[in-house]
Amino acid sequence: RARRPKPCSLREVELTVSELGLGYESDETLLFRYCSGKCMDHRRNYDITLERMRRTGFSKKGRKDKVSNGPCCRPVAYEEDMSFLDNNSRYHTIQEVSAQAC
Amino acid sequence: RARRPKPCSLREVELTVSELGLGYESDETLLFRYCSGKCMDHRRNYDITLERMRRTGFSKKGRKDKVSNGPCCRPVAYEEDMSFLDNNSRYHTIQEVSAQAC
Amino acid sequence: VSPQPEEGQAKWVDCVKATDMCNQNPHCSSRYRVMRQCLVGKEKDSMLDTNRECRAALEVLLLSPLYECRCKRGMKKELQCLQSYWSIHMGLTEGGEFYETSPYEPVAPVRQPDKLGLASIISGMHTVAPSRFQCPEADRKCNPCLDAAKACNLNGTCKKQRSAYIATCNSSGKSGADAAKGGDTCNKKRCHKALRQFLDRVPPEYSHQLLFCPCLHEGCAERRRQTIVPDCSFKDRVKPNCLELRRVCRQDPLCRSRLADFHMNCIVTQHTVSSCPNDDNYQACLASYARLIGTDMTPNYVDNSYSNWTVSPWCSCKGSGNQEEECVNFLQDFTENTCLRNAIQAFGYGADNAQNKDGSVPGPSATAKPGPDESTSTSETLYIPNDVQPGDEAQGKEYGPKCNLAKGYTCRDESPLEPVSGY
Amino acid sequence: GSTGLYFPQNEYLETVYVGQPAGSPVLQVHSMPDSSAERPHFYLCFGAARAPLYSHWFHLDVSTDKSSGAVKKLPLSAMALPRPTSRTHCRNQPARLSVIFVNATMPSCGQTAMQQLCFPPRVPPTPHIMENRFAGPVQQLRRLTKLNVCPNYTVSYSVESDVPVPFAVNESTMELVATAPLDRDKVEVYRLVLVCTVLTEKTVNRFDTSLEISVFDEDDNGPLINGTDSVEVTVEYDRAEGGSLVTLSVYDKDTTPKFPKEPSQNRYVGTMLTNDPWIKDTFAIRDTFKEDKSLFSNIRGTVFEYTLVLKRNLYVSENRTLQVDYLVNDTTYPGPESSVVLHYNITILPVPIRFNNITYLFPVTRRASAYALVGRVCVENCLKFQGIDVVYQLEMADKNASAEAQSCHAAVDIAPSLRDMTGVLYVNDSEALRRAECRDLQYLLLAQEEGGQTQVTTQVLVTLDGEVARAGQQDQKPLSCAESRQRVDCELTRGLGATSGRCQWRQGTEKGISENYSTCSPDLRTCPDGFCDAVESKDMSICPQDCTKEPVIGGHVKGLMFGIKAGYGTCYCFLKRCFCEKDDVEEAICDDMCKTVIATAVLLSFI
Repeated sequence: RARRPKPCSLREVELTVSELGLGYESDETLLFRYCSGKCMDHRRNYDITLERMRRTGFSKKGRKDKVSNGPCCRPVAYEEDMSFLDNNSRYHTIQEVSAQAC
Repeated sequence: RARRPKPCSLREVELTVSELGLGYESDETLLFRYCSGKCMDHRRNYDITLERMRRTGFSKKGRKDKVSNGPCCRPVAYEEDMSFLDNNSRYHTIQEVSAQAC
Repeated sequence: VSPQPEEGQAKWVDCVKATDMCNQNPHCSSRYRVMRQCLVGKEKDSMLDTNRECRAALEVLLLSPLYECRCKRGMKKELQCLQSYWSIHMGLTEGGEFYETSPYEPVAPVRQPDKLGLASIISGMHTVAPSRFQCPEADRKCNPCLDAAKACNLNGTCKKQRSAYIATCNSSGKSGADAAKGGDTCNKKRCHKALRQFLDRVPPEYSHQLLFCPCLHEGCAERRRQTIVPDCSFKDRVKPNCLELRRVCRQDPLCRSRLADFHMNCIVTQHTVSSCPNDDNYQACLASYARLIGTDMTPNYVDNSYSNWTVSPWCSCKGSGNQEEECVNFLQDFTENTCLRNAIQAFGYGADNAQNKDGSVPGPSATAKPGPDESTSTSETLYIPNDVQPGDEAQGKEYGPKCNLAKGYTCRDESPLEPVSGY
Repeated sequence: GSTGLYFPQNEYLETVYVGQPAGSPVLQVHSMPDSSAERPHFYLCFGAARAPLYSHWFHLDVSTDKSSGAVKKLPLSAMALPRPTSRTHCRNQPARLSVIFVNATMPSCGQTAMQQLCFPPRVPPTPHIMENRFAGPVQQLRRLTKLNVCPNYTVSYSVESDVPVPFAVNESTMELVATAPLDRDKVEVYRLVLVCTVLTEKTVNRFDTSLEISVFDEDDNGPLINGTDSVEVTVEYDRAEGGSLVTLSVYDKDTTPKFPKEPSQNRYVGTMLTNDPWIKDTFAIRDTFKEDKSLFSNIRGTVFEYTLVLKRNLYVSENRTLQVDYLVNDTTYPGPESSVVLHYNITILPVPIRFNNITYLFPVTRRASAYALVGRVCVENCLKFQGIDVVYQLEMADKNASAEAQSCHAAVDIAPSLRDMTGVLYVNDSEALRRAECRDLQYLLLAQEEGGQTQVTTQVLVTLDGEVARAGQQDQKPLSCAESRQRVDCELTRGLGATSGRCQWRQGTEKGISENYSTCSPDLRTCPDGFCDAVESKDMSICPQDCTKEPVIGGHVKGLMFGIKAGYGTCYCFLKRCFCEKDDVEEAICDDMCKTVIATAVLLSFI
């Protein structure tokens, strides 16, 4: 069966704080939520035109602008604070790490 | 000096309706406004983590999700109706073609 | 005594102020109330004739500022001003006038050679010289109406307003949900309102280009005809009688005023050399024609012919009964109006090469309303002291076959007249 | 009704000069009477405004209708009344006198062109004469203000015309005179040539101008029937409210003004001559009129059309014959025979609701998805029905079937078509189709007129083809075919409403926005066909191409009520929105022509 692109939605994965890659060293585990998938049904006339300009139009008009192709699957809201005790027994609170809605 | 990426902003170019690539045949010319450039100043902890997961993390977790790398330069508002007369003397009104703000 | 505008002085009291002034004066305001009562009833005419109170009220109001007040085109409270004007002037005219006095401030004659309105027109119809259409005669593909659409699309206000009226008038163009509600028939009233807003808010140099762009081929002429989305704003299932359309128009203060203004600025009643009133003020005529768009009397090009075009409201003279001549005359004020035709052509082709020596403009058959001065009798130029221009005979502007035989012979072929002895 | 005194010419124009002596005549107005006994009394009159200052410069001789003296352009009005009056308020349709004042002395004889002595500066509007009226003077031809300018010239007038006309010139008064009452229904406009001859000491000069005189109409003709005043009509399948059944016409030589709304002339009133309440509740006559010249030898006349219409739907059982008589009366025609009666002979036939002994057999594949079309059923002549509502029902043939059998029979259901009076059978429970125990399904189809009593039935047999689902095989949830953008994906998708279970791809061929756009559909017979039918409207995912109300992105033309009438490239839809765009895959891949070109080029390069 042809793989139909998954629509943009909230996914989650378990990570330790160290695996966040923010530089904190802590073995505490947390749930990292992120947005992934295609935003097919949010495209607009703008996106069709932009896509066509990207493929043909811009060069003809002497432009080399970098433009995003179509709507991005991005968070529209983030979970507020996330606190943890690092491996040196010090508390930290970080903001806007995990997505809340896409 | 490495060329600093242009910030995400509104650009415009004159196009005929036919050049919009929507399928309408009309010689009327209009102003197509689009968003282009980098959104460096909108990155969050989420983006840092996501970028790291994209590069390494996901494969380790057995995931092949496609995710967008960082905030996209996208319109936050669109110009309402855009009407024109096509080459068969029929009027059309199309919505959300040109960006109004990025 | 009402502030009479002396000759040339442009200061008119607008009717909203005049009404306020009258209302502040107990003497005037009471009469004004009585007058409005007199005009409400069906037997309006007899009331003004027989009812003493009505006549007295009228006498007072004729001396009040209300009698000489006028309205500014595009002023803020335009409709209220017009309503005040007609509330008194409706009583003065029999209602059967063919041409009614325009409630708008008179237009000043245009100083030579500025026929095309390089000067701003005092009464609010300001114009900037329309950009000349670069349309070399040879270039058949040239489409000034398309250029006008481009100019509009590249101007924020014009583009917004144009999209607004097109979207309103072209209901099938609207998004599914709205079209489903409105079905496919458009809402003519809303379309007219959107058109009026377009013409009020967009500077004439954009709107007039869309309306009066000159065409050299049918594609261009069809685009020009489509400018006002005629399927919704102009056409209707049935064509009414023009006098019926005029009656309906005169029941609405806005339409009535703009029709009177069109007649005032585009019809030459007395005999004058120029083809437009106010010394050929073409711009005033174009503006008052354009302001009819969006009323019941909306005019439009009747087809997509580019050389022999005609403009007309959506009506015919079928079913006129004994008033056929009046109906035909009313319709010809649109379809065979020399001033309007000259003004539209001058706008398109530029005033300099548009005006021929004798004042008429090249192009399709421009026939003035039949009058002896052109066709059959010497032009008796009214304002020239001498009834006859010396040398008129020479120009042969005479009645029918010139016949000025000497020696007592009649022109007819039959037997010559016996020479007439002296009286 | 007689209009009494009226001005044949309601606009006059003349020029006056400084120094013209008081009492010198300016112009003469004429009012045409109804009878020789009628004496018009002429007065200058003024609208509701106060009399203008210059009005004292003028005097209108009450009996000789000449006025004199003036300043600048002075609009004045004159009225003609059958009796003397002191009130100066204008009434009885006054005439407009436009007197132009030239701020100089009267030009001498030498300075005056001869035709100025003959004709006024501007042709006044066409004079008009009411038909059937008393003949008499219509217009003063002389220019009164020029009478004494050239005393030793003699000015005379005559009338010329290609055909005999009832007009002449009164030699003494120089007035144009109508010599006989006129008949508009024969001649509407007279085209004369007025010839003016100026005799001087040495020369004879002739000038002419054309003059049109229009004849006003009066209601002097009654209604005429051209052909038949009665007609037969049969009402059978078309019994819908508002339907036009048949039209009869009445003719009148007179004109009928559309303006004003309540015409004072030729006002026709119609009355249905029946007091049978049933007829009054069921039938009405709609009347319209239009002006016509072709039927009245190119003279304007009127054609009145009377159309018999139904005021309500008729039951199928209605069966009767009746006659409707309609009186048409020309209320403003004073003469005899001012009315005619029209006769509509109506036969209403009953319409049987029956299945003409037919048993329906519909094969269905077991892989069909929910909402797949099974077939259409139709009582006899149902496609001709207008205004007849038929209700269909599907029941199990075997009333005491087992629960299991009943659940099998839930596989198919019926819905009334939105377009005509057929019934549409569709798959209601696709899971039942796949069960082994569900084999051929036998139904009883019932049909009856909505609100009617009699019910008819017939048999419907649905045969299930294709293999049965294996035990434990989970049925994949069918998706919306419209979501697929490409053929491959489309034809692999189990789609809602797909008769074969799989979606079908339609490849568009035209370039721009076209009705034949590429799309993926559950059943190309009904989707997209520009009509959101009874089954499609049950679920938006079945055929959004026909049913979407949401804005469509990309080049398209909307359907009449919903859906996409035409689209650009490929149209595909998600729950919320539809898109029509050139699919980049289509553009990128070379089509066959391009492949052959490349292959040939490669071959040549080898050679």
